[in-house]
Amino acid sequence: MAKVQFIKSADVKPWLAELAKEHRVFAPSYDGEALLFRPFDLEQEIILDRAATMPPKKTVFPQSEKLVDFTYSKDPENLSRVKIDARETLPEGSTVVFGSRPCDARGFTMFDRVYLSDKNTDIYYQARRKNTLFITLACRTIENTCFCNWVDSDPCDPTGSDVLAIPMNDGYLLESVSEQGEKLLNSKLLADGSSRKVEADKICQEIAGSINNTKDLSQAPAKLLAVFDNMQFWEEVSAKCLSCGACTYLCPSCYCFNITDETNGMKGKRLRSWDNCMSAQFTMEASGHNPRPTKAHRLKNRVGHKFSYYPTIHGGVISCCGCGRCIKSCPAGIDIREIVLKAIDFEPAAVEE
Amino acid sequence: MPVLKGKELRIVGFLCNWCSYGGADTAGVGRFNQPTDLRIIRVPCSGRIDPLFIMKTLLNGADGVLVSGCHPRDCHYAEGNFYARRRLEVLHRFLPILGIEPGRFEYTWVSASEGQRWQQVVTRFTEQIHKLGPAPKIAGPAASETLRQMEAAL
Amino acid sequence: MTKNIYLPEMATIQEVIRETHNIMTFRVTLNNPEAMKNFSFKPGQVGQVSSFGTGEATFVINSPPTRMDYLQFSVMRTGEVTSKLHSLKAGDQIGVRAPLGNSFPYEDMKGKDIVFVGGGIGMAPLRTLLLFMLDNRADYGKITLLYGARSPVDMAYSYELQDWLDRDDLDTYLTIDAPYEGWQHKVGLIPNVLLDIAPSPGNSVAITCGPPIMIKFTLQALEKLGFKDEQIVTTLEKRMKCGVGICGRCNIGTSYVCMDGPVFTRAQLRQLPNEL
Amino acid sequence: MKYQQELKDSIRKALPGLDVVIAWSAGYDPLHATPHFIRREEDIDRLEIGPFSVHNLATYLPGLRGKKVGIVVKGCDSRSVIELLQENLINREEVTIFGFPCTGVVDQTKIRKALGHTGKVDFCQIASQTVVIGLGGEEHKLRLSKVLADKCFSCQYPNALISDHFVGEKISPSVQTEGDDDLEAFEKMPMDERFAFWQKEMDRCIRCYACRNACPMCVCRDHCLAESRDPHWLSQEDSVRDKWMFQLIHAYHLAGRCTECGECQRACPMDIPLLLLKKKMNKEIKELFQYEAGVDPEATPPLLSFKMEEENINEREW
Repeated sequence: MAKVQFIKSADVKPWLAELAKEHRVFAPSYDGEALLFRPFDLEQEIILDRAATMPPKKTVFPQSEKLVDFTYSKDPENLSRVKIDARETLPEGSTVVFGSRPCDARGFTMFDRVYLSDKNTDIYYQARRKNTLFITLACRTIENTCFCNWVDSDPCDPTGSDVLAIPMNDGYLLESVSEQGEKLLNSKLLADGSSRKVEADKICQEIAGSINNTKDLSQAPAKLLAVFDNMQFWEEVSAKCLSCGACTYLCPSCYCFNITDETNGMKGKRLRSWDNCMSAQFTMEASGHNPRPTKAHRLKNRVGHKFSYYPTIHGGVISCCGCGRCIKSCPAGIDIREIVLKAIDFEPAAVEE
Repeated sequence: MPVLKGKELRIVGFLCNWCSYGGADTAGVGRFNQPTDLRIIRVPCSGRIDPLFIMKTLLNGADGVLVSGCHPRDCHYAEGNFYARRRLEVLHRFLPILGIEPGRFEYTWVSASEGQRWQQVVTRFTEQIHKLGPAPKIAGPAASETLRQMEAAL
Repeated sequence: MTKNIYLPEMATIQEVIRETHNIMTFRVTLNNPEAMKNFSFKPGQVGQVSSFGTGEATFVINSPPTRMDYLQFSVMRTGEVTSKLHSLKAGDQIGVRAPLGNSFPYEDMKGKDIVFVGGGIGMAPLRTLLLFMLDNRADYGKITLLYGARSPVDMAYSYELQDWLDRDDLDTYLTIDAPYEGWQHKVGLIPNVLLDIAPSPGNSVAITCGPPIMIKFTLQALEKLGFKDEQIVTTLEKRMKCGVGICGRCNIGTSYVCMDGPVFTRAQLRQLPNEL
Repeated sequence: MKYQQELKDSIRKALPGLDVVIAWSAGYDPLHATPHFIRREEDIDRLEIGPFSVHNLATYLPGLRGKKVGIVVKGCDSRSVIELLQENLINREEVTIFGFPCTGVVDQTKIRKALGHTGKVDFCQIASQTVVIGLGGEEHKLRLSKVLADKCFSCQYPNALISDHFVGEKISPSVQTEGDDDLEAFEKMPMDERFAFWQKEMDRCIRCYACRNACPMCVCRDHCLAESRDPHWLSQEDSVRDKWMFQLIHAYHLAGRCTECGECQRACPMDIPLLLLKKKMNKEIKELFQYEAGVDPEATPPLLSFKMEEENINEREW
């Protein structure tokens, strides 16, 4: 049985300050004109009425992280021999993210299927994932770019979260989703909220009613494969693409990375850093051959991966959480929804010539 | 032996092979007393110096960067230093926008025979950097690691 | 404790062999004797070899699992990592993450005639399977090897070729692209020579590996000879980083070359979208 | 935009001789336009020009070499086209330029700042100098001059400087001074504050390189040294130093070439004030060499030439 608590709006900051004694706490606040999940600070204004510019992706999947530390040392017995000491560097400590949206938290479930699969476990990811708790805020405002309802989610979806917070007029109803989440709800600042559960459910229903019409994407995996070889299709939909990484880096479910070494004197580190399939270097082979030489090939992979390959591998789950950031932040205004729908509706021209 | 009192600062000099490096050599052979803060990087020509070398040096924590090449009209490659002059002047004027004091970077011309002039240039530039003091450093682990390495190399 | 899939085993280069002007072979052993003793792999599996400070690159383990004194990698100099590896010598330390990927379907090949068609550095993955089969000779039918390179000096494993030529239980054909003084073997492009040799497709499997252009025409030649898609096996190459299906760059549609490959039958390749 | 129909007609006439015409059409919501690639007659109807036509379409030209391309340009965009021509990065005979008198484009960041957030825009109407925006059922009125891009206030070239077809009447530059000169204000700050400012601003960079890819003059495209391992200018670390260094590389590679179109800053999803660096660079270039990029197709960029005696450089003074 989920634990249900209520917190008054005014108590949010004091509560986060309490949590910050035990965990690193992140909450959305402005850095310049960008709304980001930043380390909680009593002095900072927390902004909860709009979606953040960037999802809290860095909390579990840092932009760049150290996988291996290595040191070169001369063998004192034989100076021409260089010894190398390489060791792993695992992340420590626990993190609480406050104010993530259902789409943000659900994004990590796309990571989970790949990083914590039955074949392989990524222990760096695992360490962070296990120790990062999401207090997710249900969305009261549905933005023009939102389409979580197209991808089997909704504005009150608790998937991937530890606590779901439903915004009420005077505060938030906090419902635990996971056991770890339940432990976060023991503060004296919280009061029993079960009496307001009905009210909260009603709010969720209202929100669900206000969202744009859903679209059936069940045909997407097959249809995207069907247009795979139609380069004219992909050249047209990618014509305005600039091949930058804004869409992937702001995406809560884009999980690709690069591994590179950096050295400084006798010391160095192996880094895992964000990489994106929009970049030509992503698949560029040492020989100079590139299987995805143009932006059309690359955008095809991005859309294809999310709406076709991933669902085919992972039981039909679309690897997009519908947050719409790729649309909102694309410098060229590319709308991924448009591309997917276009592929679904695409009818190969009747046999030509 | 340092001419200036106190701690050495990190000053990097980019010197062209044909004139200024020779000038520095002449100063050395002539046993002219010079401050020892400067670390010299020899380049084929002042025209070879990408202004980004200087920016990277400064962002990595150098306290000052000095560039010296052949006098205009004396370039071993005829016109390398004419191009360099434009690039370096633009850089000189650009750096303050980053919060890097104008005096942290200077460029000048010293010929191979001008040992005396080299001594004056180095002394003057080193004094100028000491007056400015250590440059502000970028925060963060990556930057401090570089600084530590640089410290060890000095 | 879950294994760290990104932490390489430290290994020592035991021997470096210069094969050609741009190919070097490294024989390495894992530093941890326990790990070396327990190391097991199947022919065709690859490893991520790293020079710390430069990075990792993917190479097939081209020694067979039947000869475990060392693991052998042949490296053609093309990029940053391979150039660095070429500067290493016996005694130097490298990192190895292996085995990764799938392997040749050597179980399914039992009792069949085998045709190897290798070009240039593409001989490396064939070598592991060839030696494995020679070490388990009774399990396989007639074995034919066609190995081609641009010129005699571009032939890797030259020190082994005479043995292979001399063996009665192996038909070896060597070819080079253009006539060369003193060359006593075939001259001509691999696909043409293959058509000359004309191995029978009957109860055969053909395994081919080499540069893309050679593969393209070899597949056509095999088809001409009557080899069906299921009878042709080849290996794919992609830029790889993690090697374990996570980092996301080596996919062709739903298939990840690092996990589902590098070995594919032509029939499997036809199922994949066209993005080689 | 009153010349829209005229522009459509002009494109319709030229389209048969062209592979594609690049213009703008409506974007995903009433506040946004998007680049629009016209290949067929029916695509022309969706063309829209106006205050949301923010994108500098010249960015696409180098990638379309070898094709017959039509391009619709604002005055500022036309400077990028000229600069590309100056540097032989595009062929004049392959490009057909459609110009129109531009009365300014909006700055999305300013609108967002004024309204708090613009996630749910229902409608947007611009009548004379007022912008009316419907936001989640409420109506907001903004003065157009409050949300125009900064570059529009100091715009010297509202009409395309180069064009094959110009629709409408050429207008004269407006000499409004309502925009703040952020560079001047910035240069009043003490050095240590500037240094701290950049560290803070660059910290949120996600290295997506939208700034670079949106830049019409960043023509190295897939071969940028930001991602090169040899030479190894930048590490993959998430460090301010590397992020900042990249912006300096960008700024310096644009010295004497930047037309100040502002695409770098507009494209930045993190709203980092990148244009400031370019403005400073351009200011110094102008003072030193009396040169402005992208005005004269025959001119040589100042860092690609020299004079034996430079009038404005007194390096011997040091």
